[in-house]
Amino acid sequence: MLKISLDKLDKLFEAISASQTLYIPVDREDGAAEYKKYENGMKLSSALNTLRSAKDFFFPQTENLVDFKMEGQNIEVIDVREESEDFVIFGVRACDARSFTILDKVFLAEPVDSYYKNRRDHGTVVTMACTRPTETCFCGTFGIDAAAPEGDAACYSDGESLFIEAHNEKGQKFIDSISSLLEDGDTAKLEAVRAKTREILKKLPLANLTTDNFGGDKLNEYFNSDKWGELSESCLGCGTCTFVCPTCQCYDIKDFNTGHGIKRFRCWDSCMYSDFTKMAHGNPRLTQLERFRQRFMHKLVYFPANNNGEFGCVGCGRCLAKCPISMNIVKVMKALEVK
Amino acid sequence: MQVNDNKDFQPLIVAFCCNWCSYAGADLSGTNRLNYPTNVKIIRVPCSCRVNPMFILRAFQRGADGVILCGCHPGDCHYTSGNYFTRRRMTLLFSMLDFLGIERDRTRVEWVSAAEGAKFAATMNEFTEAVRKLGPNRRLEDLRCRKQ
Amino acid sequence: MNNDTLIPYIGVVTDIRQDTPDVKTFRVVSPEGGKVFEHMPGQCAMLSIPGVGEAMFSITSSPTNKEFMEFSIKKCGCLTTWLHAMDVGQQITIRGPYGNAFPVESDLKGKDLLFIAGGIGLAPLRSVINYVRDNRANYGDVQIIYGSRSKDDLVDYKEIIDEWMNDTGIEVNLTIDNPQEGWDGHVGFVPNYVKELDPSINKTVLICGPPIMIKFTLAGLKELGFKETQVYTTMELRMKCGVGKCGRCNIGNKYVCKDGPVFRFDQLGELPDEY
Amino acid sequence: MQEAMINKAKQLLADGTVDRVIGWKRGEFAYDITPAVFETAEELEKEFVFDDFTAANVSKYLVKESKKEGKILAFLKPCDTYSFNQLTKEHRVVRENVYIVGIPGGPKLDAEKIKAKGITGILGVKNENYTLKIDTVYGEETMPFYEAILDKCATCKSKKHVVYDELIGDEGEVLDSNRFDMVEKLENMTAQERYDFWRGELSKCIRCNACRNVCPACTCEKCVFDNPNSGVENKAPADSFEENMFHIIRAFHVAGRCTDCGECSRVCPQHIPLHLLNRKFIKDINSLYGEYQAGEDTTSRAPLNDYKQDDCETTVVHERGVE
Amino acid sequence: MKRIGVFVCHCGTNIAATVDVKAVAEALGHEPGVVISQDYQYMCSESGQNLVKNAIKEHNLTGVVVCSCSPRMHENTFRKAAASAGLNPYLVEIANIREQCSWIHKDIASATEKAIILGKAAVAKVHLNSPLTAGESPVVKRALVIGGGIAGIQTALDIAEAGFDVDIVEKNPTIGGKMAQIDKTFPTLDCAACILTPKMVEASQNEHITIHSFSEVADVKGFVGNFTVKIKKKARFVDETKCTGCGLCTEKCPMKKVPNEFNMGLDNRTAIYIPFAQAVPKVATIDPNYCMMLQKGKCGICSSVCSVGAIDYKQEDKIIEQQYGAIIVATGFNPIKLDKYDEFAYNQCPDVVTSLELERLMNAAGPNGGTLLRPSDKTHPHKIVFVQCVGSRCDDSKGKPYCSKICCMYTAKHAMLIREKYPDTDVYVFYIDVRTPGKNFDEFYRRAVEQYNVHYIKGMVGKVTPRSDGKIDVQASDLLANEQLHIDADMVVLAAAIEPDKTARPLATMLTTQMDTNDFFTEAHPKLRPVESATAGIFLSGACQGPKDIPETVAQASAAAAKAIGLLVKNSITCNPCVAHSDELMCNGCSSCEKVCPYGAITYIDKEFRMPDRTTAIRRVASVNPAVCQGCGACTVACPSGAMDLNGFSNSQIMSEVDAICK
Repeated sequence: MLKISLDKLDKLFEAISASQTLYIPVDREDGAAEYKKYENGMKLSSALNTLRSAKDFFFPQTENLVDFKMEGQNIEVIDVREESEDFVIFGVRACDARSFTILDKVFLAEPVDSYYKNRRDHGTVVTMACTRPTETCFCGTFGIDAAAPEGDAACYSDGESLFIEAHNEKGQKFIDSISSLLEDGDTAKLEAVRAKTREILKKLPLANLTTDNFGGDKLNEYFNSDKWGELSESCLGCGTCTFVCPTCQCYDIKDFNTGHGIKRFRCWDSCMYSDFTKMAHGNPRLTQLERFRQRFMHKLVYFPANNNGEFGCVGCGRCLAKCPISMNIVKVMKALEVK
Repeated sequence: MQVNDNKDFQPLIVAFCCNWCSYAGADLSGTNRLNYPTNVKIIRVPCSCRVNPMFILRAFQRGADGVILCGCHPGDCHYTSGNYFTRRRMTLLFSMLDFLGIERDRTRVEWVSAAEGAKFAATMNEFTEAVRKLGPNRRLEDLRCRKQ
Repeated sequence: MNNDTLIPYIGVVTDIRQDTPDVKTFRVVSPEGGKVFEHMPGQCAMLSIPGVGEAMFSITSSPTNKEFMEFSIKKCGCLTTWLHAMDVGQQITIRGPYGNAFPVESDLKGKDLLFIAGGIGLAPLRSVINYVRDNRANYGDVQIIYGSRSKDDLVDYKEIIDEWMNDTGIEVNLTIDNPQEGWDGHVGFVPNYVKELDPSINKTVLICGPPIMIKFTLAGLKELGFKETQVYTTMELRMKCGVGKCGRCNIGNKYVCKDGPVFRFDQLGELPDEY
Repeated sequence: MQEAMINKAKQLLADGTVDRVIGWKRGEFAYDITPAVFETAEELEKEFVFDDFTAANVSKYLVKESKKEGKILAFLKPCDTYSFNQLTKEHRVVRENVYIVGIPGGPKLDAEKIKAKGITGILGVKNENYTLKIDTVYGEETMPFYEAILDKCATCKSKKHVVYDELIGDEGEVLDSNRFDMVEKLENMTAQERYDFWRGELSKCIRCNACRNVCPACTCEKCVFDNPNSGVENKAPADSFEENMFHIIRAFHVAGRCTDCGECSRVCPQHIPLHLLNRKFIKDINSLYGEYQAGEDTTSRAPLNDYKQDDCETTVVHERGVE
Repeated sequence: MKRIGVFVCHCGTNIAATVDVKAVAEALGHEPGVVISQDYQYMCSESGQNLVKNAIKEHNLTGVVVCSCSPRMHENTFRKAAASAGLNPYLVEIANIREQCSWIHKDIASATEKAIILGKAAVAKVHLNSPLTAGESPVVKRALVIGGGIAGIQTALDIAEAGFDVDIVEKNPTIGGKMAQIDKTFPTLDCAACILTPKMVEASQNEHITIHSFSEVADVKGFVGNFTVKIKKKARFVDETKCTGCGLCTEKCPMKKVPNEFNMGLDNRTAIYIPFAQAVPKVATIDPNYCMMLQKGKCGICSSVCSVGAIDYKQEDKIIEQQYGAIIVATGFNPIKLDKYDEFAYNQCPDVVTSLELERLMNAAGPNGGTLLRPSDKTHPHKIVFVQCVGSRCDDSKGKPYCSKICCMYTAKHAMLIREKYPDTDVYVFYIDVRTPGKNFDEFYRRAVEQYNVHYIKGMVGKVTPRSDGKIDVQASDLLANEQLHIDADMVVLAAAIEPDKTARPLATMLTTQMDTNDFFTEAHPKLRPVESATAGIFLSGACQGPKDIPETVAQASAAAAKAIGLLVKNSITCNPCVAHSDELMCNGCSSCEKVCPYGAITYIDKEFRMPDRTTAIRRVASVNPAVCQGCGACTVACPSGAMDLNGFSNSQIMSEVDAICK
């Protein structure tokens, strides 16, 4: 496999960013990691994962869809779409990498969402294998191997060097663009590191969590479960879980009157919000119980029903860490599970 | 401090005036033909205490460069106590805006009675000039609303 | 870049008809003339006044009408109030068509049809009724049972009286909730009227109206011997995108905007009770 | 303490004083504790927890819970009692339906602070003489207890309960906290520095509404930010202005009502020090209109609903601090 | 979407000279919802109003914007016009393009641009206006007159004449006020007492008039048509109902060294006293500061001599509460204190007196029985210097910026009277200007100069120095002769400026009326509504509104009475519909709004609601009494959820104006 010494990462980043925009995870002052546009001198974060998920790159929290100009009785529609520039997201973890394939199933399904596709087409996802998973990780539950991430190209570290391999044409093109910095390397040590990672993964507290009892055919078992009341009781109805979630993709479309035109934009929405399904004459999901249930039923039952059994969760553990009252999908799965 | 005094900049000033004192004071400055800049646009409210902080932020969002709130002198409120509440609310709001690093001189409360046409004009001249010196409001604007 | 369904077309309102005190029917054409897009009966479109709101409305005109689309809209919220206040010549934005349609070219073909509507619920069915009238040979007998609060609240009353009632092979049964001066027709709620009329159980039923009416009518139909597989309805939920992505109209594994709004009752039964 | 609380709860349930108990429920890990309502002794035995991580303020749940039938036992820490009092004052809770047992306060631990040290794979956390022994997948780690406490506990204003029906443990005192230090530090910066500081912080906002939804002062039937007719409704920080607007107005709406419980900053997934905005208001109120602690009592007039004829003019803002 | 008509007024050239009105009409014609946009010479004229009315009918308008003068001027005019054309009057908005645009700007381009923006703001607002219907509230058919001087008496008499009950509250033991202290009145030189005292008696005898003498207004609540007033009847230690005013007690009272305020402290009275012979009510009052009985518990002579047993040493202040439909303020004036005028030696020399003191010195009921003698040595003065404008027309902080208006005339009167009665006395008058506008005023002044040879000298008195020989050295400059003068005067009379009574300021606060910086009450309109305050139901009578002589005061007093009667004859008045209202579904019941309401218009009710989950719940929600609410809007900002909003100035309306202005 091709590799580059870890102490030459700067060179690598400089080379990539010379030709296209590069985003890497960097450490913030408060200890959290976030993706930043690479500028010379930035250091790759050593954190396991970024606080916000990587979905922002393809599905940003807000984006302008279309503009309107109103003049008397007339309306002018202004298409504001522009061809995205090419960019690379470096250091995406296995869980987030999988989230893209889940988002693809929504946004690239007919009719294709051109806004999403535009960015997806121009973005190259370079993943990075995990070596130090943490207690909130449960990607294994969804069949994700943290030591072998997906993505257009993947990187692996053995502590000294960064190994890199392409998974598809886009990834290969990426590697070609930096090939001058790469050399062939021996993967023996790397394999040992990966094996060790896999050992740790097995020892994690959530390693035994399985999806065996969930799936598209489990609607009746779970929808009317009497557990929902207890589980949702302390839910604040905030949007933290949905907003840090790499696979949550519900959105709202809103108009903003700028004073000289109307901007129609879309923004993340949360099924946890009380007005998510509110209509002029009523709301089919009246209490937090129904809204709470929707989020988990969608990830564990409805989504697999429509997508050949694939679940709408990648086990990244962000909601486990971030929920203000520590209620999360793991607790829900464990409480609901009917064997 | 801004070195450049923004001579050519035409700030947009929104003035909320209470119906009983300051709006009448503004009228009086008109009756007496006391000039103040066209930059100032007055919104009539029944009492200064009707002005919600949201209105002030809204004005900044939409491109105002300065917001001034005028009411009856303390003790003279048509509704007895409205301007006392205004004073507390605005003191705290302005202090908060200052805390967030928004230029202090963009906001002001001035007590103008119905008899103080001259004070109204003078205040508006002075405030407009102060805001002109600050230049365009950039720290509390909504980029979407910026005029192209 | 390809056109995106989220970017709407412009429609011009060329005619506004006050149907009932709170329902107006709007005729919409493209600025160049003609329809903005083609659709099938039961499908919907997103209408919007930018800055005011955007909402899904069923297209009440029949696809066989090649000149324009019509929307019958009840005044109930911000956008609809705005629409009700506008004048002819106003442009609106329109995107679609969205959702599935009544299976007029498959399951309904050759069948005797029973339409049951309450109030504004006639709007989506009118599209099918006129489609059927225009392709009369493809369908069997048509019976329409339509009820409203009062005579004035019957949508498209003129068309019902002048056209539908004069068609051969169409039986129209009208009812209003309470007795009213100048009304010599049936008085009573739709579900009861359906039972009174005792329609043949060979008919395929298309039903649309307020949830409470649907609930009791369905129960009545079952009593009469109808099966859930014979009855179709069309649903309404809050929608934003219209293409099954924004997540709002998700019920179970279905998205009303994409997989609906037309459902057969046996399909609905499989969905969680959240509509 | 946990034992004493469980016993107290069981006793009160048994003798019919209360019908339900609100407290905290054990999670998957050492730290992921969820507020919960318990109805039986068995549930309490099995899942009730009170330890270094039970930081959540359960007062706000009482808005809903106290309106249900029957009486609920609430275990309130000193800081939580201030919130409860404030809610009582604003008629948001039904006092008669709540039996308050005052329990000792923090300091409570912040799992994020432990993780920020690079400690991952946490399996258990033990406090041994104010040194945390942290059992992880990668072996045992240690860190000083006080480096891992929540910010809100580091600037605790009071260990005294302002309302209770019964106390477990000893009553503490109002503390002379240094809670305004950071506000002061910011006040002494230049306007540009303050602007840059807040831009840096507020630009992190993802508008998840956790701060609002957890806030015991934010119990509006409908928040202006959710109300399409309010003119300020918005869902996403679509522009830097929106971030400012949301946080300024939110702080303004709770000004004079915020008890400084610190929950907003605790729950912020982006670690924005939102409490500083509230504290700025508290500090201003204290210095301009006289010492006022929201929630201290249920009768005093809130500073923004009050005035004195000789209050300072707004120009006071211009006259102090750094431009 | 509303159908809006825009009407741009030229106001002759008042607007049209600086604002391109055609361009304004044209620009606003393109605003959304505007179906007609016109300009006209005088929109407020009948034909202008007809233009609006016809347009409303013809174009089926649902909103009207008039770009004209200040809404304080003609908002009502256009609202009425709209109403007569069948449009709800509250669907009319005014864009103030005269006072706040054309009159203050000079550049046509920028003034026009601003006028368009103001018009757009009004259009944006009117889009959100809803039709409002005014409620009604009953009128209590009783008036309160605060102050029992000639203004108050006249107002009370006129109101009583119309058949309404009226109460006079007078802080002194007797009504009569300043006029009772005056000797003669200009320009007719008739005796003040002769014309005033019959009116005082008339007031006391009128069955509709109740006089609360020695009383003060303690609290005012309520609003036009329905004020609730607390009146404090101060303890006078004499039972008013028993006292016959025989005066025996005042003769017997041993405490005879009390400065007599009626005679400006120039002589003394007793501790129990009747201010003057014709006092109304003619009832004795004990001055507790001097009464031995009240101070030390020893004496009791008055009680023992009183044949009707009216003396009551245990009497206490009493609060009575009464409802009124209208309140007339007639608190009058006082001469300013001259403590700051050391140059006139007022405090040092007893022979330097104010004009009001001179009135008493010359009055037959005064300390010298009507003979003008120097207060110091009771000798006849041979040279008297009058100084005009003492404290009036000052630009320093010592005096008042305004002209006190009455001084020129009363000084001429004094000079003339002295010269008439004591032809051997020389009289000098130092003046800045002599102001004599008024019927027969200038003739009067000319008589003083020409017929009585009063020496009028245009100039300023620089210094007044009492000399050891009893003379007073007056240093002055004669501006016309351009020379310095020294006059050895026997007396100096200072025409002190007048100022509103000190009780006026706290009263204004209670009444929620406004005052100008000099503490004169502000009238609702300086020209067109001179006797009304801006607060509905509160009227202004006499010098509390500004300096006035007696004829003017009486004229204004009658005018105020007429206005008050106009209110009292109504059975009910239309309430302002621009009041607050609470959206119960959003109300938290937190009580914030109630705390800031100055009128107590907000109460809380427990109301049953159907919750979204189809259960019912009792919730505490705010409820506004629209008859009590005055529409200030304090509650709207105190309400965090935005449940409280204000008709006519709603959150969305104001925000839409902001948006339109900032566009």
